[in-house]
Amino acid sequence: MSQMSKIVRTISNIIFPFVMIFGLYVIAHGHLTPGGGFQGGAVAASGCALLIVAYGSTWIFDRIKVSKLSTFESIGALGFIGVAFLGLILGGVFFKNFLVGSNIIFGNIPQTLSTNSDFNTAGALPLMNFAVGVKVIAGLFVIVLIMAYASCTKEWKK
Amino acid sequence: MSIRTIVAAVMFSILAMFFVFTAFMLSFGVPKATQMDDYIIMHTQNETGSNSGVTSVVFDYRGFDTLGEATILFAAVSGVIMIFRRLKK
Amino acid sequence: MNFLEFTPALIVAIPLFGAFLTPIISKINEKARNIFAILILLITSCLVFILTQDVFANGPRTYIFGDSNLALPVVRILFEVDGLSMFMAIISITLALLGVIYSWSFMKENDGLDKYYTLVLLLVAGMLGMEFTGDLFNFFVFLEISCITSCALIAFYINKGESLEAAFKYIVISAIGALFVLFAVGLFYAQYNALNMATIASVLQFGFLDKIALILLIAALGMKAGLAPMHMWLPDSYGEAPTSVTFILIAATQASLYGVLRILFTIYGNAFTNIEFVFSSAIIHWFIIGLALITILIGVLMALIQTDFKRLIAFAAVAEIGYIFLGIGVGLTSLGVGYGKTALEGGVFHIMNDAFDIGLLFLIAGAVYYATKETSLNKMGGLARNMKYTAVFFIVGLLAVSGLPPFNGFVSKLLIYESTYQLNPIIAIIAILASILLLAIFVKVFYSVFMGPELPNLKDVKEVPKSMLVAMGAIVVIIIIFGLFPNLIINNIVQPATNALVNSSSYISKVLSVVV
Amino acid sequence: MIFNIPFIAVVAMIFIGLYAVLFKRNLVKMVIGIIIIESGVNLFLITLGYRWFGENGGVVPIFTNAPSEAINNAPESMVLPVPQALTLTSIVIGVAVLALMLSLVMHIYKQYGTLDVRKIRRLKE
Repeated sequence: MSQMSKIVRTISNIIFPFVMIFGLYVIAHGHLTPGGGFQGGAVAASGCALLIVAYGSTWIFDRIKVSKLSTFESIGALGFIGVAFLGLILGGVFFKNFLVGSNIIFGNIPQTLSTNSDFNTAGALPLMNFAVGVKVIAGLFVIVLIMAYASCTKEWKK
Repeated sequence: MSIRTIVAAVMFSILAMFFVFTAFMLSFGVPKATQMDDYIIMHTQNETGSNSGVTSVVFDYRGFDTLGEATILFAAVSGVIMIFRRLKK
Repeated sequence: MNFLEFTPALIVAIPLFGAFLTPIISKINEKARNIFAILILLITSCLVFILTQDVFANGPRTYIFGDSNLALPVVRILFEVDGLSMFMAIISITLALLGVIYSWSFMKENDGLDKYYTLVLLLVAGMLGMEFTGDLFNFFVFLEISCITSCALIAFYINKGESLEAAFKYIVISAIGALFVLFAVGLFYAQYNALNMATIASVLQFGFLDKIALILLIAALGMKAGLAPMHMWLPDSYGEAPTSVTFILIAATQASLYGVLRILFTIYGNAFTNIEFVFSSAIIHWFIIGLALITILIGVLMALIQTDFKRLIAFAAVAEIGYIFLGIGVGLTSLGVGYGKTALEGGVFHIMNDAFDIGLLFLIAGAVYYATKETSLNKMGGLARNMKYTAVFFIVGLLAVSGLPPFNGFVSKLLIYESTYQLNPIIAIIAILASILLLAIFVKVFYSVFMGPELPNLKDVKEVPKSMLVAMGAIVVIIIIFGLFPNLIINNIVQPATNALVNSSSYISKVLSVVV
Repeated sequence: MIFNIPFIAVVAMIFIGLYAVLFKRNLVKMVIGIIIIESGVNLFLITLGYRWFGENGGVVPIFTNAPSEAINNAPESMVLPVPQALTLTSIVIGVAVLALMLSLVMHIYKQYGTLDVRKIRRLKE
């Protein structure tokens, strides 16, 4: 895919930060509002897909290495399984929510049936949300980028 | 009409029958039993500290499923990268 | 004691962790990556054997994710490991370990191997997860992991149209199958508001929706295990995948078979023993016996006309799946009493024998391909002169797969014939005839590949490298041990598995007693 | 009262998908069929989790800024959270399967030069 016109590129330049920030917002507030790591990651990855559409996949492919994105994805997955292992080490079982009720971070427990939103709650869930968010952004970006790039290289056109 | 099409049509209609029956055996909006979900709604705040019931199910009560799901995405990305690899030669 | 509590979770978590680390490790060099994969699988297999001893001695074991003790409605996911799970886990981990050792030299000349090892480790984690989980939705998730990874591995030779075609067929079949499983899980959820297998089994009423769920589950998992009407994906994908992958795919297919067993005997176990539902359970077991017979016949007859080495073995694998289902179907007619018990033992033992016998034949086909770069039987001949070990291994494999003494196939097939004869002599005779036909087919193959005049283009064929010989030799040793001491194996490994199948109440009460 | 219309929609989607998979000759249409079946099953799961409460139906099981009427009547006033989590998992699985299937279709097109299943038959019967 070649680059699109100047207008499209400028508009997507303006929109891109907003999409990313909205995605990060959805990831960060996963334990309070609808959303979470997957949804926010998908939103942010759609921002990246917007760049691919506007700038052309070859332009992006030359600047961002797939192996780097793949490493990012590995890091996200390792972070997720790492939080699970931390539950094993600190709490005694896999996926133990070891931060809840502690004073470190995200440790508060809201009162039952209260409707207030306190960001500093939910224990390990925000950490998992972040790990999954990183993983989903990298993963979907890789899939879209590779498929877009592969479909516009010469060998496909017969 | 080949034999293949006829077999496919027969299988299609048998499967279709099963799915149609289920549509009329269940009633919308009136779950038959809710003990597990009621427990989750009432305990999500004091057990996991999360205000959102869905997030507490996804990452805490059924966190292992989410690990599997992340694994599936990882597997799909690995598979796509492997399928689109450049062959030496 | 404390360590054993974590083993069920560690057995699944270690291959997963290894798979996530493989892309990073493979940046060092190729040898480190191969050693890393083998090491991960070795650790896992050690853990499997430790856990096996414990489970066979002390009964089922549970592991709850996220909490040390369980609240009354079973909200959390839990692993429940009983004799059958461990039996299947031994098969899976052995095949995976030998497959990875085999692929060290077999896959050496290909590129894209770091993703290959990642996917193999993920496939192992998926299989083991399917066998250990006690939660239906989690079963679906692991089923999908094994589907996606095995599909990507089947398509490994991306410059061959056939392998892509086989992979597409496989993913269409398995995606639809997995969606049926998900629909059935939804049906259970709608009625009982539970996803835990033991909880569902304890409250199952065998109403109309449960029957639909049963049919969907058996159709989907039978489809993935290669049962008759939907077996056609199996020869394609077994034939076109790299041989080391085919070898591990056998274990993945049998993990689906484990799902069939778990659903028939544990979730619907109470319903089948109940007098009220005699009629519908009779329909189910005659249905399974009929499909099994068709599977045997299709497998053997189609194997007769094949000219491709791996495809021929793949059809023999279909026939073997039929024998397993025959044993299970006859076992369902009388649960754990008289000939039903014999049949069940034969069927369960045959799962293991099928894995090793067919696996050995596939490894030999791969070795022949590695040495000659030929797959068609018509273009090979006289290989025994240069590949002595492989030829000897093939003799062992063909005798074992066609059920001749003193190899392991004989024992399990004898148990199946014996019990089937008591149910219906005609079925047993058909099964025996099919087995004889299988022997004839493989003798023909042996003659055309290893005997006969030496072809001019195959003059300078060499014996395959050591790692491939090690993998094949290990299986031959296992086959001979199983054949010489069948009672030892049946009493120590097969009996706990069949007991776990028959006594579904111990599986259920394990979870519900943890609750109380 | 909308009776069982959601369930009927589920069945209709599964029908359409199965029809596309079994009778369509184009690989991409088969892929679309599988995705339609999957959406149908996802809709089925979501539908199972709905719960009527009062005039407007149940609210989401999220306590942040929830209406006080729902809070006072919890848990009967809230829809079931588990099916939503299951659907979330199943959607991501669907994305993974879709990505793999489409990349296979692209490669099949490269090898065979066509998307017609009748012409993609190098494997023997």
